[in-house]
Amino acid sequence: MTPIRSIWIRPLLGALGLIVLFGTWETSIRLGWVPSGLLPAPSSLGPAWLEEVRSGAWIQAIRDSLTHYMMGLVIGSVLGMLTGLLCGAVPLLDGLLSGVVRVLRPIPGLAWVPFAILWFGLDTAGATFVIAISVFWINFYAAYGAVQAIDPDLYEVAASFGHGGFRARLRTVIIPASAPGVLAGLRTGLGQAWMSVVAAELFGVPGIGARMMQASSLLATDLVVVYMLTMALLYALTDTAFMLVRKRLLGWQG
Amino acid sequence: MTPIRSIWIRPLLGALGLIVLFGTWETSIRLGWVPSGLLPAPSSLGPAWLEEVRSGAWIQAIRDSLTHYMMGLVIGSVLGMLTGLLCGAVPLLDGLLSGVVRVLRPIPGLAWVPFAILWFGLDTAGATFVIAISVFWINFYAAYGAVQAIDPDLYEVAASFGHGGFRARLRTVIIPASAPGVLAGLRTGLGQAWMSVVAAELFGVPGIGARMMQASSLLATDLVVVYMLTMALLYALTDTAFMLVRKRLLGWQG
Amino acid sequence: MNTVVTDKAEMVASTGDVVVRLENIGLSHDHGRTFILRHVDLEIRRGEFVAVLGPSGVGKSTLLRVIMGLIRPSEGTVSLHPSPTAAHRPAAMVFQDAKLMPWRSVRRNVELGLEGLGLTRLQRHERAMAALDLVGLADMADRWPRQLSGGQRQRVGVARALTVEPDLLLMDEPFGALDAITRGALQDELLRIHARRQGTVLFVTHDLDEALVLADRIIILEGHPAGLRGDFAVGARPRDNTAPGMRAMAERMRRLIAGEEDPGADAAYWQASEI
Amino acid sequence: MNTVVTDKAEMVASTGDVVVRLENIGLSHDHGRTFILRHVDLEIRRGEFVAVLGPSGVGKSTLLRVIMGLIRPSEGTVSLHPSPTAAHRPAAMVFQDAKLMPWRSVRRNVELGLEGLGLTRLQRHERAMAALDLVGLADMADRWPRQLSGGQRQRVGVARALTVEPDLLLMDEPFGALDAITRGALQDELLRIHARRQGTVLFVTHDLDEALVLADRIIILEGHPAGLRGDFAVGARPRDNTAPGMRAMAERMRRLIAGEEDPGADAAYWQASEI
Amino acid sequence: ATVRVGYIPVIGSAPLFVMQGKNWARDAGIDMQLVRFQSGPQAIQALVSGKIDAYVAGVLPLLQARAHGADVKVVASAATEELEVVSRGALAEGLPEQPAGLSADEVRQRFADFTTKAGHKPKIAAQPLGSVPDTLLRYWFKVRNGLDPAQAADIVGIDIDAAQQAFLAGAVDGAILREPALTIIRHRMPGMRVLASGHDLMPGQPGSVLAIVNENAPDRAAWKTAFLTGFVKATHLLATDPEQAEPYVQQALGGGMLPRDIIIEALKVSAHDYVSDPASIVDAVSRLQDFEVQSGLLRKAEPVASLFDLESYRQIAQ
Ligand SMILES: Nc1ncnc2c1ncn2[C@@H]1O[C@H](COP(=O)(O)OP(=O)(O)OP(=O)(O)O)[C@@H](O)[C@H]1O
Ligand SMILES: Nc1ncnc2c1ncn2[C@@H]1O[C@H](COP(=O)(O)OP(=O)(O)OP(=O)(O)O)[C@@H](O)[C@H]1O
Ligand SMILES: O=C([O-])O
Ligand SMILES: [Mg+2]
Ligand SMILES: [Mg+2]
Repeated sequence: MTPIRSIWIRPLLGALGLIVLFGTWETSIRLGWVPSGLLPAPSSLGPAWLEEVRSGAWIQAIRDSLTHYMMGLVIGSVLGMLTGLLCGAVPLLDGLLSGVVRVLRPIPGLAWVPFAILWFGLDTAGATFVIAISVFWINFYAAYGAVQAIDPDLYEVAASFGHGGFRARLRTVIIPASAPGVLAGLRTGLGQAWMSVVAAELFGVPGIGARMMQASSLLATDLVVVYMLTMALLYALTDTAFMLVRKRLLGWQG
Repeated sequence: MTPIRSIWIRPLLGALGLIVLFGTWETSIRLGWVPSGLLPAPSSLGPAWLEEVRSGAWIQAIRDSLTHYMMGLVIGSVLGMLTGLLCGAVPLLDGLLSGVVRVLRPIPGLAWVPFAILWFGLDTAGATFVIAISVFWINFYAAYGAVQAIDPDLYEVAASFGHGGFRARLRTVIIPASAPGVLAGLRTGLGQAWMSVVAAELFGVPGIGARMMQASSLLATDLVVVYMLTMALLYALTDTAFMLVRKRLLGWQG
Repeated sequence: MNTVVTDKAEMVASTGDVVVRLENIGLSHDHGRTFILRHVDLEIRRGEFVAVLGPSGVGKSTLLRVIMGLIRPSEGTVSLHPSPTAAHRPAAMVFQDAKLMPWRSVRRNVELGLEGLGLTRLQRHERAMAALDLVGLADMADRWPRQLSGGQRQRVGVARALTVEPDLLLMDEPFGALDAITRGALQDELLRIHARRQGTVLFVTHDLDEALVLADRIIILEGHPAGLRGDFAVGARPRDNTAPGMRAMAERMRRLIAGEEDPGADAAYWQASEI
Repeated sequence: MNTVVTDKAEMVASTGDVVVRLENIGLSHDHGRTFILRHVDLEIRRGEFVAVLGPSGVGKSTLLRVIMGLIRPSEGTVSLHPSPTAAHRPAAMVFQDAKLMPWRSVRRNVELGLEGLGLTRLQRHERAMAALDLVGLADMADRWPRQLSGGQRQRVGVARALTVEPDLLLMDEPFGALDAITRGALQDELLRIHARRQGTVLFVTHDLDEALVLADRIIILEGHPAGLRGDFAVGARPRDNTAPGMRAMAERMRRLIAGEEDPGADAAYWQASEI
Repeated sequence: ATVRVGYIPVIGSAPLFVMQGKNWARDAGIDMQLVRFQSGPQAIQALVSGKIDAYVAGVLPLLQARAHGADVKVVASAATEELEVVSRGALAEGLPEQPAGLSADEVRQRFADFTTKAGHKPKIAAQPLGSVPDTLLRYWFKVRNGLDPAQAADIVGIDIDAAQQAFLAGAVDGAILREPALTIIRHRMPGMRVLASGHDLMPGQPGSVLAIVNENAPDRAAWKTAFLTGFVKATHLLATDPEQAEPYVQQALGGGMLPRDIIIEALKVSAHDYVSDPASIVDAVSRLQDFEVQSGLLRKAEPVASLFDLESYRQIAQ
């Protein structure tokens, strides 16, 4: 497992990989290996993006989507994390909810769309609901699993030093020991929430997903790709910000 | 962390939780706390389900969905797992793909729907593609993370006993040590794939999702819930089967 | 079967209150099919320094965990009566493999037991640093556990337990990974602290000499399931471990640990009795 | 600064080929800001049984890992020349904290080093069981590592290394968690095996007496950064550790470990030289 | 021959279900595979990449397909004047039960009042941009009523099923819908009111059509005429004898969830709208193409005639 030492090699390799990807893509369209209707050429993305920016649609779509994204993410993550931690740590609660979780958990966030429309309508509230639900379960399971995986020896240590009660155990063992798992769940949720943003917006709530669908119904594949990459960019930004926070919190992992 | 010892208490608690849930639900509809248009009464689900079974639509929808599910799951999981293990274990490959992964990973499975239609049409192949993509990333990250989290001491042990080469390390350390993480990813994928099944089918590919959308277009909320529970049931079956396999593989975790 | 070789001729601290009382303890990991410990009766009085000896895998760590209340015995009762005082813990434990919390720095690991005692942050800090100083690791206070050597981790575990000044101190091979000099220094510290505070110490070791240097009383676990096979009072200090009486006692203990018959005591020094 | 107290008066196996050669080894975890080891030169010859002594945290485990090739030194070169033979490993290591693979049963942990040697499944099984028998754990072959006591885990680590019959055997405090009897038995086994196979052993211990019982040669690490501070040849067997010569040598070693000045040797027994 | 036909779940696609149910396709040696799409624009995505051979859905998305180089020809019309704009709640307030053609002034007043009272524009469900419903709705606002569509209402382009659900659930204030959704809504929501009938939207309003991809490719010859013949025959049956067609339509559209009389009623209401001759919609399509160009949905207007193959129908009609 020799890590590549130099801090330069990795970014360079990464860039090389991207160049190869986009190069092959462009070439295969130029040489007609791939019918141009099936895939836009990378070189057409720039102009399409510029036009979209100029019209103001790009910024507006981002602003709309970010609103649902943030709200759904925060609500779903906080509730999911708390419930997961509690279920992991309190066998009684875990037992009581086990049946309900078994029934509700497998119902995918998207399957709630009919009820989202019914209960919240075709607007931000409906989108937030769908996003929150799918983020909820990811965080629930990450937190639950992390608590269950805690080395039981650590509870022994805590108990031996006066931290045997529930709240003390929560503070000295459960929260710090489950932090890596909980944060991994949060991070997965950051990505998953984008999936749900698209899903929720397919049903007419304005934003990137709606805009993407519009583009695809006009066969504007270049715009579709522009919005796919926009999502990738937004995700990369949130993810990078998240990793900075994570690094501070989990410095001990080294 | 005293586990609840008796093997009976947990199922009983679980059942109790479910009874409370369904009881409150039924009561609040009977007493008119919730407008009946917004939510079907649990007692109406049985008849709706029976009728759906009698017409043959239920079995047909399940059969259709399972086909997409299985194909997407297998393709996405196998590819994701392999790529994740390799990227985790081979720094050069990891470096080369890091850029590509950063760009492609955040694009949610659903955002590929326009291209799925374009490339594969709205049939099994298109649905399989959308499902496989989202399952791919889950497995990729689970495997990758699991490999990265391996205690470096274990490589030292393996190297000290003649297993220093890449393939030997793969066999004696990487695969067994990452197995819990990889299996956790597979399991998440089992659930995530249902989400994508619905997503793909919302676009008209026949199956449970399409049927649900049809029902919801008529505000037949009872049928929508029947199909939500159907998904829960199918998930529970696949998950239980999976956990049996997992238990055999990870007996050492105790 | 419960033959315990005892020697109370020179029992030192037997007049104090009972701090630990085990009655007919049994412990099984498989719902009673096989037992690790069985029929263990033990009383430890305030101020005693008791060493626990026994072959590898016999159940010494298990016994300590039962006393600390970390595992519930399958049979029998445990009662603890440590004396309560402000700003200290009634009981604390040094684990066989240190068991530091990987997310806490060395200093914050030592502070673990000080939290919840109503101390200010500064007081906690000072007490933790004093304990780290004692075990010679003051300059490693800000490291993460993974950056320590095996012996250093073990010493952090000792500091963590000492700093809470417990009335009952349980130590599971605490000096096992230390060189003779570091170990000697820590043994001296431990004895000094014990003399000053008159706390109760239960000390697992695999080293008979260490037991003879430290303990007032030595108990021996042996067998499958393990039971108490010997209970010896060691003479008052200063001691001469090379004195013939001591050597004879050591030899009897060695045989007990090895599972051999007790050769019987030289009547001038001890008597073996059945209880 | 590189004063190494050496005593080659009775150097035993110095005629064999060089199996390990360290030249000017330095090791740093922080890109050269501080060093754990520095300027370490060492030659070990075939058939030597070398004990490594030093205070806790000095760098003994680090030295072994460097020799085993598990960490690359920041400075200097390591060369290994174990003799190749069929169906064995050139080198093997016993880790300080056992480091068993949690997903393998005890037996399959021992088999780890046997895989890839071209043995049949049955041969592997038999050799692993023989090694487990040697360390007294044959009846635990089917357990998971988590079901063992600390000392039992350590013994599995010893069995794992012995079963591959390495030409160079590196042992990091292998008997640290064992009671005297188990330890004595394993020491005897180890000496027997060494006498029979004439392999090379590098044995880290914190126990001077253990080193004097086992080793032909004792080296001492000390300082920050750590360097070789002593290199002693121990007399031929049978030995009497209580003989005045031995006691004097032991006392010199104790002082070196403690970082005190070497008191100088009684000229009749040894000489100190600068290299 | 295997023919993959993309369709949308509206009554305009009913001829396909009759052809399949009556085995007319099979009898003509055609293995017909129906692929359901949730709107015309979705179907053209499969069309341009050659995933379907024939298309039964709104005619306008084909303009987009053509602009992206797809070779596709309309060979028959299926239904005309099928779309209506319906409203509910505040937007429907005070309207008579029977649809009465609203004047442009009345429409403008109604939308303005709603916006003032509710504090936001009414939300109207349609299908995605480029679809017939979306374009007609905008055309109605702009050309018929002199309203800027973006100012007057909040138009959401969603799937056909979703639009129906959104209207029933009250998530939108209005919708532009086709049968059988209109009949379903009439039955389930007595409070629903028609803002514009098919005729109000645009006389002779074009709707679902049958189009063939790469019509002149050699393999099409094997089934083109037979398919068209069956399709026209089925259209005729639907227009004349809805009861007979009901089971097939029920199977395909209702999925068994709709009562028989709803389907029959929907078919009856649509009966006079079934017009097969493609020539009858050319002018209207041309007008809508100009409107799409004006609104920026299409880059330029190409001769509409080249989208149509009028000859094939003429031959079988004789
Ligand atoms: N990852 C690390 N980062 C920084 N320092 C480290 C790291 N790992 C070990 N050290 C330091 O290196 C020194 C040597 O460690 P090593 O484990 O070799 O000691 P040792 O002689 O084996 O001690 P012991 O007898 O206690 O096992 C110690 O002071 C330790 O704190
Ligand atoms: N989870 C478990 N399941 C079954 N047996 C166990 C389990 N944990 C420990 N044991 C067994 O219990 C016995 C006692 O273990 P314990 O750790 O108390 O021994 P010990 O006397 O502390 O030994 P050592 O000196 O080697 O640390 C051992 O034989 C061990 O194999
Ligand atoms: O039929 C259309 O949805 O265009
Ligand atoms: Mg132990
Ligand atoms: Mg060490």
